[in-house]
Amino acid sequence: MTNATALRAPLPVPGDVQAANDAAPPVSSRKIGDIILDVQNISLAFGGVKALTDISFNVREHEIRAIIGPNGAGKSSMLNCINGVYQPQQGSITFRGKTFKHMNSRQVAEMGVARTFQNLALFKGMSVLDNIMTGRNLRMKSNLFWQALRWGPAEREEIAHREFVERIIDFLEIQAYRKTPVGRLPYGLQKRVDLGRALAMEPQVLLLDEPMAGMNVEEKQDMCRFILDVNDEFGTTIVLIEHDMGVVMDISDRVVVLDYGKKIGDGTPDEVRSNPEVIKAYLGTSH
Amino acid sequence: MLYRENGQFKTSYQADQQIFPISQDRLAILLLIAVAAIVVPAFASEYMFRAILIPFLILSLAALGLNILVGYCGQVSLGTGAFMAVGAYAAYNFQVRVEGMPLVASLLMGGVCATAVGVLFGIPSLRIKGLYLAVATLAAQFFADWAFLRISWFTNHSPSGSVSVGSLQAFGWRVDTPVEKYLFCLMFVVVFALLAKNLVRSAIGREWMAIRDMDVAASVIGIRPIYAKLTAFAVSSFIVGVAGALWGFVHLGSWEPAAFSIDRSFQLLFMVIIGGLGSIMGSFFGAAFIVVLPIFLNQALPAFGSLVGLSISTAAVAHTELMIFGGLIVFFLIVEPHGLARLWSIGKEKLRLWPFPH
Amino acid sequence: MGFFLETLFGGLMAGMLYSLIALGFVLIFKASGVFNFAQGAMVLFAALAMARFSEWIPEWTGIESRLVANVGAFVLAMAMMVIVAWLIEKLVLGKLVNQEGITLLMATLGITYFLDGAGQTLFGSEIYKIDVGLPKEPLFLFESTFEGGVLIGKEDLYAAGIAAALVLVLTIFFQKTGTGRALRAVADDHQAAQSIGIPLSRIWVIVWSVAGFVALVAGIIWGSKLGVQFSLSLVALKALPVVILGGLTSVPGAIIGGLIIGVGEKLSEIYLGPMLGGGIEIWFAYVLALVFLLFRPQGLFGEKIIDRV
Amino acid sequence: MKTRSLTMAVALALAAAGSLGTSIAFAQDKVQFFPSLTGRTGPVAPNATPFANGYADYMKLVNARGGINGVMTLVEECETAYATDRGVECYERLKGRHGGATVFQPLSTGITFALTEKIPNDKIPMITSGYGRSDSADGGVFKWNFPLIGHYWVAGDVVLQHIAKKEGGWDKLKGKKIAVVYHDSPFGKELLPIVQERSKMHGFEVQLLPVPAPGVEQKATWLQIRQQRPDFVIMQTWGVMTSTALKEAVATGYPRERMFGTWWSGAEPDVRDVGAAAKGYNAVMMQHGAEFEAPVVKEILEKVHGKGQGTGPREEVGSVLYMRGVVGAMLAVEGARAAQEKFGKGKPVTGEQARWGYENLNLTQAKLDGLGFKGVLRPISTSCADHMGSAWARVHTWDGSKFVWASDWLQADEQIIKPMVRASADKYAAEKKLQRRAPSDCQG
Repeated sequence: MTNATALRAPLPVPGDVQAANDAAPPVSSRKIGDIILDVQNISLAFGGVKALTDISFNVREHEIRAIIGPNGAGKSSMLNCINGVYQPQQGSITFRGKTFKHMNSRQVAEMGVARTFQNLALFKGMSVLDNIMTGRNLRMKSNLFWQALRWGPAEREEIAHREFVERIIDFLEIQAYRKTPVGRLPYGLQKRVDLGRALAMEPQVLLLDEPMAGMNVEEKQDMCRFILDVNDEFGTTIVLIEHDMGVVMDISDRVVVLDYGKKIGDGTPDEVRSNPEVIKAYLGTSH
Repeated sequence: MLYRENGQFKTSYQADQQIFPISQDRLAILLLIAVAAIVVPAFASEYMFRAILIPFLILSLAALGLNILVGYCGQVSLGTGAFMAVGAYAAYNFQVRVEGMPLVASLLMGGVCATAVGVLFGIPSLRIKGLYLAVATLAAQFFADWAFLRISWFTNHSPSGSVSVGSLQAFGWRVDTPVEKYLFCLMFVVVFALLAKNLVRSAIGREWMAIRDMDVAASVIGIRPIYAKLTAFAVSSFIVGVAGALWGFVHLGSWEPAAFSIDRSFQLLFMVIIGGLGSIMGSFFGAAFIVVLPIFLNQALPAFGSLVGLSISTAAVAHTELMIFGGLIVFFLIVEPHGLARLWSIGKEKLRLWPFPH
Repeated sequence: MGFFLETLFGGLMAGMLYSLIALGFVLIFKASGVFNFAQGAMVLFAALAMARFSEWIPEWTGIESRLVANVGAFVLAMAMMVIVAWLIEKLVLGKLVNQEGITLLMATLGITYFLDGAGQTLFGSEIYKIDVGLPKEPLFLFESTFEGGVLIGKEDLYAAGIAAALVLVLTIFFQKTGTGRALRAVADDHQAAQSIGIPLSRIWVIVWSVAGFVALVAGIIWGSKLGVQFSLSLVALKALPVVILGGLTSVPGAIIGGLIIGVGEKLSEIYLGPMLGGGIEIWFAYVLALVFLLFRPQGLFGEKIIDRV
Repeated sequence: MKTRSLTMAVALALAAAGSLGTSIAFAQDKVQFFPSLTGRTGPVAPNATPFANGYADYMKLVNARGGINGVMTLVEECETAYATDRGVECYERLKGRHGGATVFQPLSTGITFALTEKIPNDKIPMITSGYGRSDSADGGVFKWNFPLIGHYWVAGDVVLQHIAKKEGGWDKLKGKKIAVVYHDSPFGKELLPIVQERSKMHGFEVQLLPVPAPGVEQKATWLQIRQQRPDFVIMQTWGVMTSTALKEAVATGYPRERMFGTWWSGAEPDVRDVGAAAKGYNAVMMQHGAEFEAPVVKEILEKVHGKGQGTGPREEVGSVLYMRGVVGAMLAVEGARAAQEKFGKGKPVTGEQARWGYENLNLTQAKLDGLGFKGVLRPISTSCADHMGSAWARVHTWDGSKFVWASDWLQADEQIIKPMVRASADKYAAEKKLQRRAPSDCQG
C-alpha cells in the first residue's frame, strides 16, 4: 500500500497542517488501545417514534468497530447522534475522556471525528477536487480579505492543502476525475470521493455509514482495501455500519447489533454470530 | 483547432489553480477587457453609454453580488433592491454630511452599510429555508422602501424625499461625460469580478457551495452554517450595496426609493437565473440579456411593424414587449435551466473537441 | 372600544380576501410544488376578462340585463382561465418537471409578465368596472353601545362571506371528492401518484383551473371594490406573507394566516402607524410573518422538515 | 443540443440586434421634434393615456394649422410605464432624434427628478406643468426646468384658499383639523411644505396620512379618518389611488363634499367607476378643467378626429387630463414659436434656443383666445427669475355625472410661495455646489 505510506510523508506546509501531521499516530499503531469513544444509554425519539432506546457501547482506539442490524434498526441514527446531527433526549457520549450530553457537529469535527454517508451526501455542484478540499477547511485559517486577494498566506495555504489532497486522490486512485463534477461520477467512485473527503480531515475516528452499499464485488474489495489500509497505516479508529455480513465479520474487531433501536448483541464476530437473539433478528428479517 | 489545452502542462499547483487554466482563455479575457476599456469608448454612441452600457455594467455588478448569495450559497433573496437602496442612501449621506469625503470612499462605505443590513436580514436564514426565506427577505425590501421615504434624516431632510448628488470627483478626476462614467463603472466591475472569483474558488467559496449542496454533510465536516451563510450575505450585500450606490450616483444622479423597488429585486434575480446560478460569467450574460432585451424589443417592434407597413401604437408595443419578454424567459428556463453560462461552457467544450465530434 | 372593534372587523374582512388569494398559492404549491407568483397576474387577467365581457355581452346580444351580462361574463372568463391553465401546463410546467423550486418560481414570473401583457392587449389598460351588485354603503352596528356605532362596509361583509364560502367549498372538494384525493396524492409524491395511474398533467390542469377560479372570484371581489386596472395584480404581494405564515402546504394555514395578517396590519397601521409616520402596514405584514417563521420555520401548519442522512 | 445551439443563436442575435435597434430613426427634415414620454401601460395608464392623446392630437392640430411658421411638428412616443429608469432610457433614446428634442414633458415626478440632473449637460429644457420640483420655478437655479402655470405648492395654496373662503375667511380655519391623504412618494410629499406653512400661519391642525403606492389598500387610512373626523381631507393622489380613496370614503361614510383633490386627483378616470357616489367631490384645477365646449376642442374634433387622425377615443377629447395634454403641447409649441421670433422664423429651433423661448414666454389673453383657449387659460408670462409664469387656478366639483366649476379664479399667494421656492432652490444649489445664474445670463 505504497500510496498510503506516501500519505504520511511529512508535507512542506505551514504550521498548523504540519502540526496535524506530526500528531498523526506512529506506524506501529495496529494494536488495540484503550477506550476512545464511549456511548452511554443513548435514547432518541422523533415525536412518538422511538429511533434508539438506551444504547450503550464503546469503541477502543485503533480498532474496527462494526454496527450491524436490519433496516430501520437505528444504525444511522446512532452515528447521527455521535456527530451531532441529531440530539438524543437521554444518555451521554464520552470522547477522549470528555463527556457530552449531546454533541455539536463543529466540535466533533474539531476533535477529529470524520464521517461518510449512507446515501451519498457529496456536494454535487463541486468537482472531486473541491469536494475533498472541503475536508481541509477546518485547517485553513487565512481570512476573507487574503482569500479575496488570493495572495500571500492565502495562496500558500491553498497550495499546501492542495498537495495534501492530491495525495489522497492518488491513494484512492481517482486522479483521472480530479476536475469532474462529482454528480457525473459513477456510484462506486462517488463513494470513494465521500471517503476521500473524510480522510482529508485526517480523522482519528472515522464513521463509515454503509461504505459498500450497492457496490459490485470488485468495488467492495477496493473499498475494503482502503478501509483496512487507513486503519492499519495510520491506526485510524473506524466505526462502520454495514449490511454485508461477510465483509463485517472479516474486517471488524468487535460488532454491535441493533434491532428496532435496541442493542441485542455486542462482542467479537464469533460471539455475535452465535448469539441467539441476533440469529432470531436476522432470520426474522430478509437476511 | 486553435482552442486547445493539450501541450499546456501545469508544472505547479499554482499554475493549475489559475482562474483560466487554458492560455487561450486568459488571452481572450484580457482582450475582452482591453476592448471594453479602449475600443468601446472610441466607437459607442452616447446613447449606448447612458442607456445601455452603464446600466448593464452596474446591474451586472449587482447580479454578481446576488449570485454569490443565491448561486453559490443557495440562499434565495428577493430583497436585493433594499440592499442596493441602503448602499445608495448611505453613500449619499457620507457624501453630503462628511466634508471632503472622497467619492470612492463614500461608495465603498455605502457597501459597508449594506453589508451590516444584509447580515442583519441574513440572520433569519439560519432557521428559515428555501421559499420561506425568499418571501421573508421581502420584509427587507418593503421596510427599506418605507424607511427611506419616512425617515427624513436619510434624505438630508429634502421636502420631497428625493435625493440628488452633484458632480462626481474621484482622485481629482472629474467623472461627468458618459465615457468617463462608463470607465468608472468598468473599473469597479473588473475589480469586484476578480475579487469575487477569488473568493468563490477559495476556502470560503467551498464552504458556501457545501452549504448550498448539502448542509448537513457540510456541518459534519466542521463547516459552521452560521458563518458560511452570514459571510455570504455580507459579501453579497457589500457588492450589491456598491452597485446600488453606483446606480444612484453614476446612472440616475437623483433618485427616490422607487428606483430600488421590488421590481429591481426580481429583475436581478432574473439576471442570476437566466445567466446561470453559481457562475461569475453568468451574471454578466444575465445582465446583458435582461437589460438589452426589453429596450431592443421596444424599439425593434415598431420598426418591424413599419416594415410590414402597419404602425403599432405605443401601448400595443409595450404590451407585446411584456409578452415576448415573459415568453422568452420561460423559453430559456425550459431549454437551459442552468442558464446562459451553461450554454457558454458547452460551446467551449465543443470548441475544444472541434473539428472532431467526440 | 367601538373603534377597536371596527378596526378588528376591517382587518378580519380584509384578511378573508388575503386568504382567498393565498389559497390559490397553496393549491398550486401542494399539487405541483410551484410557488406561483403569477397568482396576482391571474387575478388581474380574470378580472379584466370579467369586466370587459360584462360590457361586451350586452353590445353583442342586445340583452340589457345585468344578470345575464354578469353570468355570461363569468362563464366566459372562467373558460379563459381554464385555457390559461391548460396552456401553462402544456407549455411551461410540463416542460419543467423536476426543476428546482427557484427555477419554477422564475418561470411563473415569466408567466406574470406574459399575462400582464396579454391581458392588457386583449382587454385594454383603462380602468374598468365590475358591478355584481355588491352594496357600497356602510352598515352601523351596536349604535346603542358605542356612540357612532361600529361601522362595517357592507361590501366587505359580502366579500368576506363569499370568500369564506369559497374556502369551505374548496376544503370539501379537497377532502371528499375523488379528484381531491388524487390531488392530495400528487401533492404527497408525484412519482408514487403517477405509478398508481394518476395522470399528472390532467391533475395539474385541474389545479391551475381551480386556482384560476379562485383568481376570478378574488378578481371580481377586488375589482368591484377598486375598479379593474393594472394595480390589481399587486394584491398578490399582500397574500405572500399570508402564505408563508400559514405554511405553503396548508389550506387551513392560508385561512388562519390571512386573518392574522389582515388584523395585524390594520391594527398596526392604526395604533402603531401614527407613531412611525404611517404607511407601515405592508412591511409590517412581512415582518409579522418573519417573526412567526423564526419560531416555526415551516409556517403555522406546514409539515416539519427533518434532515435525513 | 439542437435547441441549445438554437437558443445560443437567439441570445446572440438579440444581443447584436439590441445595439442595432437603438439606431433605428425616422428620417425627416425641417421638423420641430417634440418627444413624448407616455404612461400608456402600468399603474397609471388610465390617467396618463388621455394626457398622451391630448398632447399628440394638439401637435397634429398645429400641423393642420400650418405648423409653427411652416415648421411641422413631429411627435415620437416612448413608453415609460411610470418607471424612472425606463424614463431615463427613453430620454436618452429620443433626445438626439429628428434633429434634436425641443422639450421634454415626462409626466412623472420621479423621472423629472432624474432628468433634472441630465438636461443642463444636454441643453434641453423640460416642462413640468403642475408636477415635478416646486422649487424649480426659480429660474435662477433651475435654468432648464419650467413648471409652467403651476406646481404643487400653488395647488396646495389654492385648495386651502378655497376652503377658507367657504368657511368664511382664514381665521375660521383656526383649530380646524385637515387631513392630507398623499401618495407615499416624492410626488405626494411635494405638497406637504405649503400645507404645513399655512397651518403655522392660520393655526389649523394637519393630519398626515401617507398611502403606499399604488394605493389599492386604504382601509386603515380611512378608518383613521373616521376616527379622527377631520373637517376636511386634501388628497394628493394619482392613478388608482384616487378612485380607491373615494370608494373607501363612501364605505366609511366620509362626506365627499369635504374632500378636495389636487389637480392630479380630479379627473374623469378617478370618478368614473364611483359614479354618483362621488357626487360633491372637489378638486383644484390648473386653470383648465374639463373643457368640452372650448374652441380648441371643437377644432381638434373637426380637423384631427374629423379626418380620422384622432389618437384616442373621440369622447375623451376635452376631458380633464386630455386637456392637460393639450395645454402642455400648446405651451411647448408656443415656446418654440417665441424662440423662432428671436432665432429666425420658419426654421426649427434647437432645445437651447427653445429654452430661451420658454423663459420669455408672453401669452396674452388675446393670443390664447386666438389659439382657441378662450375661457380655458389666463395670460402667462415667464422670466429669468420666474419659470412658472402664472399662479392661477380654479376648483371644480363632480356633480355625479360631470365636473362643474365650484369656484372663481383664485391666485396662489406669491408672498408665501416665492420665499419657500427660493429657500428650497438655494438649498438645492448649496448641495450641488451650484452658483445662481448671473444677471448677464438672463440677457439675450
